[in-house]
Amino acid sequence: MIEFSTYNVIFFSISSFTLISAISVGLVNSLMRSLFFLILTFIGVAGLFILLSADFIAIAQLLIYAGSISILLLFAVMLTPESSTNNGNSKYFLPGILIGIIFTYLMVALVTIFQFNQLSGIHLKKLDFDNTIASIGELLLGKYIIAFELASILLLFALIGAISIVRSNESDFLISLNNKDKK
Amino acid sequence: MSLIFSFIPYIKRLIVLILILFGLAVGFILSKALFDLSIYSNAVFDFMIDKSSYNVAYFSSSLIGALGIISFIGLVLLVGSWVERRMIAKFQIRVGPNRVGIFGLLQPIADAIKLMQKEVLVPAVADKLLFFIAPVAIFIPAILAWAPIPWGPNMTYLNINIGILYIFAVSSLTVPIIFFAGWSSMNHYALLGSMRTVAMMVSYEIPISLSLLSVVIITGTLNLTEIVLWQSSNSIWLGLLIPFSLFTFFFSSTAEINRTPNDIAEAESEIVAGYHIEYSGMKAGLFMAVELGNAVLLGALVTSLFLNGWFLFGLENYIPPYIIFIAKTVAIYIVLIWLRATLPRFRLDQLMNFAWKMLIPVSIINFFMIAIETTIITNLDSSKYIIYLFAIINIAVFVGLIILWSKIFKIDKFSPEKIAPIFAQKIGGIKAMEGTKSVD
Amino acid sequence: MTVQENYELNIGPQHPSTHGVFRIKVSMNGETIEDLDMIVGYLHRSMEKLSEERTYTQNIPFTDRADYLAAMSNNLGYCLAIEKLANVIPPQRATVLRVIFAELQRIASHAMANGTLVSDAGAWQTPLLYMFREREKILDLFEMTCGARLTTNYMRIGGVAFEPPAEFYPLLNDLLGELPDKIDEYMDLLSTNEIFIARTKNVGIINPKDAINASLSGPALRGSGVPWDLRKADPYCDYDNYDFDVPLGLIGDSYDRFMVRMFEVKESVKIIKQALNNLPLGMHKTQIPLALRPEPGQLYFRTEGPRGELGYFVVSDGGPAPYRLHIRPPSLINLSLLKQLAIGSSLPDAIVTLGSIDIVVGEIDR
Amino acid sequence: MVLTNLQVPGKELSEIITEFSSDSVLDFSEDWVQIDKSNLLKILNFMHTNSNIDAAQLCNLTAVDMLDYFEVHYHLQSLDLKKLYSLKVIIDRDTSSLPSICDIYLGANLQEREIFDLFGITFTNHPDLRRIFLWEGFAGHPLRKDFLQMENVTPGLPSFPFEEEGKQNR
Repeated sequence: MIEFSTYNVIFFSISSFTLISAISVGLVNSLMRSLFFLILTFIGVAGLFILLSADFIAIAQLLIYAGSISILLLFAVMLTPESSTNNGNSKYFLPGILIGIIFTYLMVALVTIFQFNQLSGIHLKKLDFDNTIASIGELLLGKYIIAFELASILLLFALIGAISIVRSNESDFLISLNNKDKK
Repeated sequence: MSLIFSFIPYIKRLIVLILILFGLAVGFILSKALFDLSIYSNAVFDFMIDKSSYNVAYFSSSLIGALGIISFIGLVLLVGSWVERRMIAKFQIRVGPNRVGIFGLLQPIADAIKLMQKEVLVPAVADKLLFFIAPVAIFIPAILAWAPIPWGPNMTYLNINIGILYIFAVSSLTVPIIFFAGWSSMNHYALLGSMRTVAMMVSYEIPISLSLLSVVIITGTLNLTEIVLWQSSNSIWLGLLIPFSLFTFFFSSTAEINRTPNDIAEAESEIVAGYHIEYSGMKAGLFMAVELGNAVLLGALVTSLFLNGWFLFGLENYIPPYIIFIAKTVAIYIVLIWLRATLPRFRLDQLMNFAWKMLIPVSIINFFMIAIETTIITNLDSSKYIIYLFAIINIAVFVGLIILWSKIFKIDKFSPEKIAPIFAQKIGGIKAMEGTKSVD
Repeated sequence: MTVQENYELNIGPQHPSTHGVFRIKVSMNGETIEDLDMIVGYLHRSMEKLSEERTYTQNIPFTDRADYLAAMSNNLGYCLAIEKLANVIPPQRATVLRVIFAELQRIASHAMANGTLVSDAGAWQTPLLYMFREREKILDLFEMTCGARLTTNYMRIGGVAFEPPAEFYPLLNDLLGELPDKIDEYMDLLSTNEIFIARTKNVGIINPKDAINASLSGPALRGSGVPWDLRKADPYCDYDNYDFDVPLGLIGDSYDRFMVRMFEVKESVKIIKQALNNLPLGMHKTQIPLALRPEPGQLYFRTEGPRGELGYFVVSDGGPAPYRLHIRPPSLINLSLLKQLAIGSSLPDAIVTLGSIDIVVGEIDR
Repeated sequence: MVLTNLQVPGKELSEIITEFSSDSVLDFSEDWVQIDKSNLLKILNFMHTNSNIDAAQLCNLTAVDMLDYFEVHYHLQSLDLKKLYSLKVIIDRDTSSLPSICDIYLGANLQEREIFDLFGITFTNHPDLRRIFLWEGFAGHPLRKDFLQMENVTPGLPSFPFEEEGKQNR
């Protein structure tokens, strides 16, 4: 039996908000609207993180997913032809449903296998990080320095790769232009 | 008798003088009682915790703080537009709103009533849901971002350790909302405006974060209150210590909040109003109000990050600190108005070039310099004078870098003599031109 | 496979930068203009047809309404054309008064043109209102003289309608005294403003050959560096007796057109000062027959209006009304190159180019 | 009979043109020269390129309805020589077509469109011959002298231009 506390009220309202918007992502026809609900889902997830006393991750969620990834998706949608029209008759409908069912099963399995009591917000609160961000910083630049550096190198390579892909196309283009001029 | 009549034009000024004196007197009397507003919230908390549970007490006392901030924003929205219009009128040699109420002070209320009475038109092809939600939703980040602003010693509503990140995260939510506003209008001008906004905001978030990173690394905290306290304990304003960060933050923020000279997202001479072209009535009013609120928010942020918050050379012990804070905020807001009244607008590509080719590289260099300086400061015992030295070095480097960059990109100042027209010696066509031509 | 579609944007008929009911349908690829179509005619009143039903004198008010920002210049051109056709010789005093008013109108018109250009470049109306400060004074002088500010209807065939009142001259002298300083003030504000230079320099470059071939005239032609001013080339109203210079642009961009207008204002001040010094006494108007019937014939007469060559082509069949009256609209013909200039440039550049060409829709459509 | 300051007298101009193309000058008076419609392009090209005439700019292009025929007036000017040339072409009311001079003078584009709109004179080879002031489908050409006496035409707007029946509300 779930007890009626402020924490639970807030938790259930936020999670129902998140769930409803997550379901709406798949249900609405317009791609833009589903993107809008996706952003709402991101914000709801950030709220859940705050309930878990993970303020840094919550803010990172807002900053990266709701603020930046959504912009990326916006551009992706803008580059999609007929982005505003009815997307209900997609040919990916059945595969999507299948993948959804598999993921639901996995999630339910995870929830039932793991003991979440130790990881819930109240228990985490008892651990009492006085300054989450300082602890995260010390961990990242202390214990997990190699992982951090590797991640940064990976990102650097991704950045350079993206630039070089663009530049190589451009140089091809320039070469073809030059050839045209010579002819 | 005529002497009395000759004073009539000055009666208005006399009233202003009397009002100011009266305000000062009342302020002096009240400054003791209203020195620290947080005590009232605490008193409510103490009162409620006896009567009910912790949660209710916490909720009700925090509600009071939130109401305080929201009422301040409401006041800003009411008075701000009047201030802006009067100021710009002064710049433009006209009078400005002066009909509704004394000095036209009630003009914003009249405007709001007019806007509310207007019919809200929705384009037939618009995406109704997003079109309706956008002007409402844009208010949320604009108000949420006020939470961690430190108004005074104990007057921070949300004193979290990640204050800067919080503001940054919340304000980044504006981008998709503006995009949805433009896209759902199904208007090419609106779409153009929202695409411009998104492109510009994505570009200008990088220099903003780099400049804020300099602030964070030198103060060693993300907490806005602690940043203010660091400045007062080292007795220097961060704006003087890292002038380039101040410039980058201020300039980039004007791009983020669509103020002149970077208001290309709603450039009225090009794309009429940009993303909110199709909005009418109070919906358009909401966008305008948010724009104004964001301008004041920028003032508050610059004040707490770079201008030493509520401290002003010991004056904060005598008058309420939040008054000093608001005064500094309003000063920054007036600078924004000044810019708006004076400068033409950049073009989109010029702004983008400026962000990517000038602000970002120079910010990175600036950031490395400040990292080195920070290590020196933290490893020295008496850091007070070395900070002043660094301030001078930073200003010199700031100027040097700008000169260097203008050399790299070959931006030479147009000398007025070089581009002034020449005068014809002979009237005629192309042949006569060859006689007069003396340039290039 | 990438699908690239251009989208259409209607700049106007209601747009802050079209300066009237004027529509440009542009086809854009991102921010770049790929195609452009001008659509005019929203203000078409068919003045040329209407004027065939009215006497020569009754047609003067029409010319006010053609270019409503330069009514005096339009009046002057029309009256000079009819005088030439009907062989009416105006008194000397009227000629000098006409010069004074035409040049005042040029100052007012250029102030408006440059102010709106800076507004188009994005300055929030401050330069526009600074320019309006002087324009207001000039319009006050007009009002004092003929009772109207915009549609003056001041010139008459054979002179001017009214003698300026006595208080006109001291006010005009005050204005002339302070105008050069005020122009320097604008120049301080704008001509060395980095943002303004960045927005207008090298934008909308018209090379001189194209400018001549596309029949450009006025500041748009002189901005390209072509020394052509009808006041010097084909003097009317004894303009050859006045000492003034013709400012020329360097490369023909929007900035040059702006600066040419600025300097032309200074030259106009010089002309008005000389005219005031040489203002002869006498009648301000000759008596002409009530029903003026010029001999059959035709005439193309042009003057240098604020926007360029303002021509009147009049065909008379000996009747009391012109058989055909054609107004050569400099605003319309200066737009000939807009398409070539705008294609390939970005939308803000096209707006600045349009602003620097300085159109008046009343004159385009007539 | 009325000559402006810069205008080249018709006699002088007709001699120059006759020298170039002997039979193209049909008539001339003191201030205008009437040339043959078929030789128009050739003569204008000659005047444009010849440095002694140097008609670099087309000042003005307009038409007059003379009830039986149309007169189209070309006012060309030389900036260097400070001269104004006045040419005139007479065309039929029924066929009313002329070669376009847009290739020689860019500035003729809009003026020819204006004449097409208001007089109904078609210009062959014009790059973009559409009505300019009035909308497509406007009945008649208002500057013709018989515009108001046209049958079955009432001046004024029957409905808003481009407005289709029953499509007023989208």
